[in-house]
Amino acid sequence: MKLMKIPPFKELNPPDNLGYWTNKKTGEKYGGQYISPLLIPNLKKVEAGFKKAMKNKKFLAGLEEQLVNHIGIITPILRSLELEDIAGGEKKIGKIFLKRTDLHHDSSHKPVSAFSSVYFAKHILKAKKIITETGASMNARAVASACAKLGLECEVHIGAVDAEKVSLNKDITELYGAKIVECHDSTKTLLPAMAAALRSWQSDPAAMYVVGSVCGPHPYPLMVRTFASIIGRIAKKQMKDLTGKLPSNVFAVCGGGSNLNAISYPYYKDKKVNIFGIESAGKGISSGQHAATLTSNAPIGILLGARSNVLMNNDGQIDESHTEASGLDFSGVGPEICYMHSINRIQFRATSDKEAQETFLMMCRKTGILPAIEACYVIHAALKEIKKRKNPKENHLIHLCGSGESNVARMLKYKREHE
Amino acid sequence: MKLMKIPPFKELNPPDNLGYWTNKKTGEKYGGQYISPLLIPNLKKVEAGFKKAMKNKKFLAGLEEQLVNHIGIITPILRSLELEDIAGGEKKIGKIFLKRTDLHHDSSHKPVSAFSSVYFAKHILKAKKIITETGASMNARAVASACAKLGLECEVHIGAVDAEKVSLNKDITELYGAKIVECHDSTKTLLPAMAAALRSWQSDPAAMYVVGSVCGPHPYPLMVRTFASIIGRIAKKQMKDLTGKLPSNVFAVCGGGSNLNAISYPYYKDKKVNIFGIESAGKGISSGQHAATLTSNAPIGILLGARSNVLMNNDGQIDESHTEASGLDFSGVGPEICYMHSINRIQFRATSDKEAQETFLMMCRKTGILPAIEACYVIHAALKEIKKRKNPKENHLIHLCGSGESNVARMLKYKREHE
Amino acid sequence: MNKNFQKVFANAKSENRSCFVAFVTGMDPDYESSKKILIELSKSCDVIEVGVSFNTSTSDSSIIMSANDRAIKSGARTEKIFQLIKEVKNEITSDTAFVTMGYLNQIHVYGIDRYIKDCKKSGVDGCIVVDSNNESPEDELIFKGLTKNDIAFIKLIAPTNDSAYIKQSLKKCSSWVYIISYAGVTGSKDVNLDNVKKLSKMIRKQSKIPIGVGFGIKSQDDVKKVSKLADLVVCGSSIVNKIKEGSQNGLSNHDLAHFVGEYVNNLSKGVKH
Amino acid sequence: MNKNFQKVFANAKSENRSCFVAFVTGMDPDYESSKKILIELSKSCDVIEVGVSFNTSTSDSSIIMSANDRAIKSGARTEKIFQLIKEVKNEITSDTAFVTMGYLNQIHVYGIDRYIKDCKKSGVDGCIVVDSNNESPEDELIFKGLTKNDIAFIKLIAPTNDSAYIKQSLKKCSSWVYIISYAGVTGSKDVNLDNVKKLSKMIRKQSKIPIGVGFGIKSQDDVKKVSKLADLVVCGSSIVNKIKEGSQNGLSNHDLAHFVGEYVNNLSKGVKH
Ligand SMILES: Cc1ncc(COP(=O)(O)O)c(C=O)c1O
Ligand SMILES: Cc1ncc(COP(=O)(O)O)c(C=O)c1O
Repeated sequence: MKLMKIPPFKELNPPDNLGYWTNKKTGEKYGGQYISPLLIPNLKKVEAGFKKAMKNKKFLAGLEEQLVNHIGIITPILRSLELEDIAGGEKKIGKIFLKRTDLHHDSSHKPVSAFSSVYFAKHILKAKKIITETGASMNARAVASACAKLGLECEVHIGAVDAEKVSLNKDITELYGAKIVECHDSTKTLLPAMAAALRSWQSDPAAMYVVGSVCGPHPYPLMVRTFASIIGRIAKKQMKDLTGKLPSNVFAVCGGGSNLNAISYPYYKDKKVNIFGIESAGKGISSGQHAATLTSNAPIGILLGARSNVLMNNDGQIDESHTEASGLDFSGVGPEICYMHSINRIQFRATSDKEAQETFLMMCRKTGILPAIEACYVIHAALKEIKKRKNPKENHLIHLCGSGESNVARMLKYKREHE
Repeated sequence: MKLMKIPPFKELNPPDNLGYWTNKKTGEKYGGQYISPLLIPNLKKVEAGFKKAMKNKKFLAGLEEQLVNHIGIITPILRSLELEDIAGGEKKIGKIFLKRTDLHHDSSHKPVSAFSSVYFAKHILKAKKIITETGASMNARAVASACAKLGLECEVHIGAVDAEKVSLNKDITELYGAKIVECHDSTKTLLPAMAAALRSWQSDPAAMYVVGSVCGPHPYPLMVRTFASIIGRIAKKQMKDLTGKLPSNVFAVCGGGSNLNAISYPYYKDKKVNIFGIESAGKGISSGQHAATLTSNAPIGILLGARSNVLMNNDGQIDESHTEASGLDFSGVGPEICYMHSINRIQFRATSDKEAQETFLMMCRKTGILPAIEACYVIHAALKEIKKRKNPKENHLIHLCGSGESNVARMLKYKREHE
Repeated sequence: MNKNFQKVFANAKSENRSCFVAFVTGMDPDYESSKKILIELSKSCDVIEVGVSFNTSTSDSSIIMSANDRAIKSGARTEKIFQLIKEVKNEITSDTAFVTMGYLNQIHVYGIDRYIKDCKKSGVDGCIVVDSNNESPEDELIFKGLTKNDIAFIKLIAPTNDSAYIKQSLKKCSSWVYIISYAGVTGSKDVNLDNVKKLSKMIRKQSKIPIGVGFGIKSQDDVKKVSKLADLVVCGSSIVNKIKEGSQNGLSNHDLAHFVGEYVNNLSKGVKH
Repeated sequence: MNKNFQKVFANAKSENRSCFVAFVTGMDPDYESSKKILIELSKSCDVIEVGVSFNTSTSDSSIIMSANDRAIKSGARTEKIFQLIKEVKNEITSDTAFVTMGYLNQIHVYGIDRYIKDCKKSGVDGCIVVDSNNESPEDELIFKGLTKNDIAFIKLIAPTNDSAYIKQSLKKCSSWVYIISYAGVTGSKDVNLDNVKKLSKMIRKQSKIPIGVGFGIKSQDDVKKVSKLADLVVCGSSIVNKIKEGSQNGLSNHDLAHFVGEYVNNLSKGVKH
């Protein structure tokens, strides 16, 4: 059933042929394809396939149909009077809208790009197997679900330390039939698991690697944001229908950057729309225990195949990030987002773990929504910014990018300890 | 944003003034209002309010807006090629469609009637407090969420035995700020908790009682099914848009009957549409360990204020039901459903716990959907019936009434033990 | 009016006092104890309400629910309660009237006609059916059956009921009417005399039927206060609590009956104006 | 061609054999041990690849990742590896050529120009940068810098690379080219001779550059087989495993170096045709 005509994808910010976004002022490049020659052919295949796919009307229509009817991408935009009241009331601060991608199949924005990537692997690359990695398993769950539905084998690499943690999403990944491979390298967390997934792909070029965010070597950042941008395209149209105009401010949390990229992409050329990316300040940026790559002015490095801002020490060893939100626990940010930051098109803010946790409790109690803890970082920062702006003519769009079932145990403990 | 025009409610099967549906052939009555005089005024208030509400355009429009944008009721209908293949292929058995109410806010069909009831309590009855009961907390979670959003106090009665079980939904209920009252009466499970909730309402007539299914004294069965029928009205229109016609068969699971009532209601007068209600046969009907009130031909009794079929012993003591699916663990069925069963408009089947568990694993692995265990009872029975019918011209509509996050722990244990 | 109730009211009138009504759950904690308790209570009570336990009752307090649980565990079922009342009635010498108090489901399962027949056979003088809706077909059948058999149909009226409801109830009510003193569950609050006055006034406008009052009456003093306003004063939860206390303390049947009997005897003195 | 490599190839040619290349992670398990190991290996190896540890490498096997972990724990950083190579070179008498093997991020952070300058200063004869894309601006800078300083830029070529890619690589490749014998990670499979033959043929069409082969070569026998097809034979994982074994067994620096040296000496004999 056709609920709405989804605006087709339009390329607004193409990288160059090598997958770089270049800041014209500084000459700084973001993206690229820094990887062992073993993976170059795999990437070229994905690159060529992706180009073909984006011109293949049958593929695009088939994918859209599945996204609409299986993932349920036509989620509502909810005007939140409760948040408006908290920020000072509509008359003072304008209107607040929540894009409800928490209502997606598998409860976050992730399934959109995950399903699209697996659908692409099946129909364009004719792959029979998917390789991916995971930290907190939001991505793994989404990829495993897509593989189950589309009949592909699914191999998930997870750090042994992460694998030992109680995780609803990991359990669901297993129920979806994925093969879970524990990685005992290095810190035994997300980064070595990502490396392990890439290495596994090295050995198995017939498989396809799927990444959980707008990261990795070209064409992954381009491909993931292109697939994910359907969220933003729908939201932009919905906002237009609802308010008759563009939102003044768009807010999204930023781990790797996929949900920020997804919602903000269609506004890149609408210069009047402010875009805010929110990172996790963890225990505070000055503590060093955070995941605020851009807000903390992390230098540029080459991580997992791409040039982008990276948390690392002065020898180039990647630093681990620290945050309550496992979905934000990543030491880099996708290259296009870094580029957007470098040209000041996206402004960055950071929310501490404590602020996010309090926001989580507030959301439950005042709005009846159980948000993913990741989404609480953006809600907190958005409310702060909205209060500061104090402009009743503005419409604010916040990406509520996930549902918090997997955060319940920790958050209930927090609630009981702090109330 | 208006995604579709939702067909307005039309009364197709009104009970009489006292809340009875009467089987004209047998003279048997279902429903009514069997309750202490202490609760009669409370019920009269709800009854009058409900009548008023259904004529109040502003109320109905406001409610619909919230259901669309907060609960996300315009969920897709997914054609499942995977299930068609399992049943023998489209060419043999026709097309299978899943109504995806698992994609609702709070992950089941329940939030539709729960939110509607609380919205009604706030805007029509001007109540400040909601009283409800819960077994596995799917209902409690939905009611608590609505109360949080609408700013009402929420009191949830739960049997002490149920309260001790690990329950994601109970934890979420607590996060939503509900006051959870443990009930130590009798079996310390759902039935005494329901009685406790009703008693609490006796003491607090300014509050409103909300029931978790199409049960309880008049006007609850009527009100809940009327609110919930928006699911069916949307689905009927979607099926029409998708296939150009009515479905041949509609399948839904039946605990208290709310999701069955919700999806099947709009087809009551479409005699060509077969309606199937599926109960839990637990360990087998002959074992006595089941929740298959209608399939096991349970006699008529008076339970929680209404005349309906009831699992009970020959002294009229209510028997506990037994099933893996906590959402189906109830000793009665709503009166309208019993009536529909008595006139043969709805046919009943039962699925065993084991069959449902196997279906759960199958759904995860073959469709990439994590269904509520409750939904697995209907999927199993539907596939069986569809295979038997072997009619390629038929379209089958299955109500996928919930998502299985809260079943993950038990099901993963089952999977590991049985594979 | 039921003949036994006629006697009961005449006795009370002759002593210029209200009637005292005790509630106990039948077969709490077991058949034999319950029998002895009822016999003992008959010495000081004008009326005894015997609860027929229902495991899913919608209006009983937790105190009475747990009495129900104890009784059901001891094998309480409708026919056993009839047997109990019959045996007690055979042994006592007072005119004490016996009323069953229960929920409709059990009567429905037992069969309404059979239930009324067995009431008659076992000497039950009146019936309270907590959840029998005045407008239900069952209520009509019960009303007709009881009336035909000269058994009282005692209706409950709550402070929140309107005059239309009261009128409807009084139409079917015989021997006496039971006023619930507050909106809540038995034993949860103190008796509300204002409600009683208001309700009595409304009832008196329509009928001369004797008025009983229950809910929240737990001391001789409460009984005294209420007896000034009512023809019958009902004590329930506090007596049920005594039974629980006595049986938890391991008293023998005999001692338990005396323990409870003494307590009730003391309460019952409150009805003397 | 880098002068040291000229000597290395000349020596081998004079002995009618291929060159033997050992890979070890620099500073595994620590600075002093590593230094002794390198000195020891220089006695039997024509070339030593010294791994510069990167904690998030995308192409190393778990064996090498854990060597990296050990090294980083012992304080490995880029400048330390330069110091190590410099000190080793100062102490050895052979013509053994030294190659750094690492990932671009560290070179980028170190500064490409500074990196090349320090290569020169410490006597590094060649560089392998696993993830330096031929088409990236960094690759261009590294290529130019190394060329200017007469340091070999050793490119990796995989069996899955097409001729265009090979051509592109060969353009920047100097002293020798490194063939990866199979699509996989180091040490995970057996050396694939068919791939080697195919790739050699493709390379030979375009260039006369000496060809090295690595991945999956773990015994003298493997070395023998490969030496028939290649100018350089690279052993890595099995040597790294020996280091781990020896240091886990608590050998002293000195003993560890001999333990590993002996093992490598034995392997290296395979290059004699
Ligand atoms: C709900 C949710 N939001 C946000 C993120 C952050 O990822 P990204 O910044 O790539 O959208 C995650 C990652 O798992 C997530 O699960
Ligand atoms: C997902 C789900 N389906 C079905 C049911 C059964 O209830 P009903 O038959 O009233 O729809 C429940 C009850 O909690 C439920 O949670």
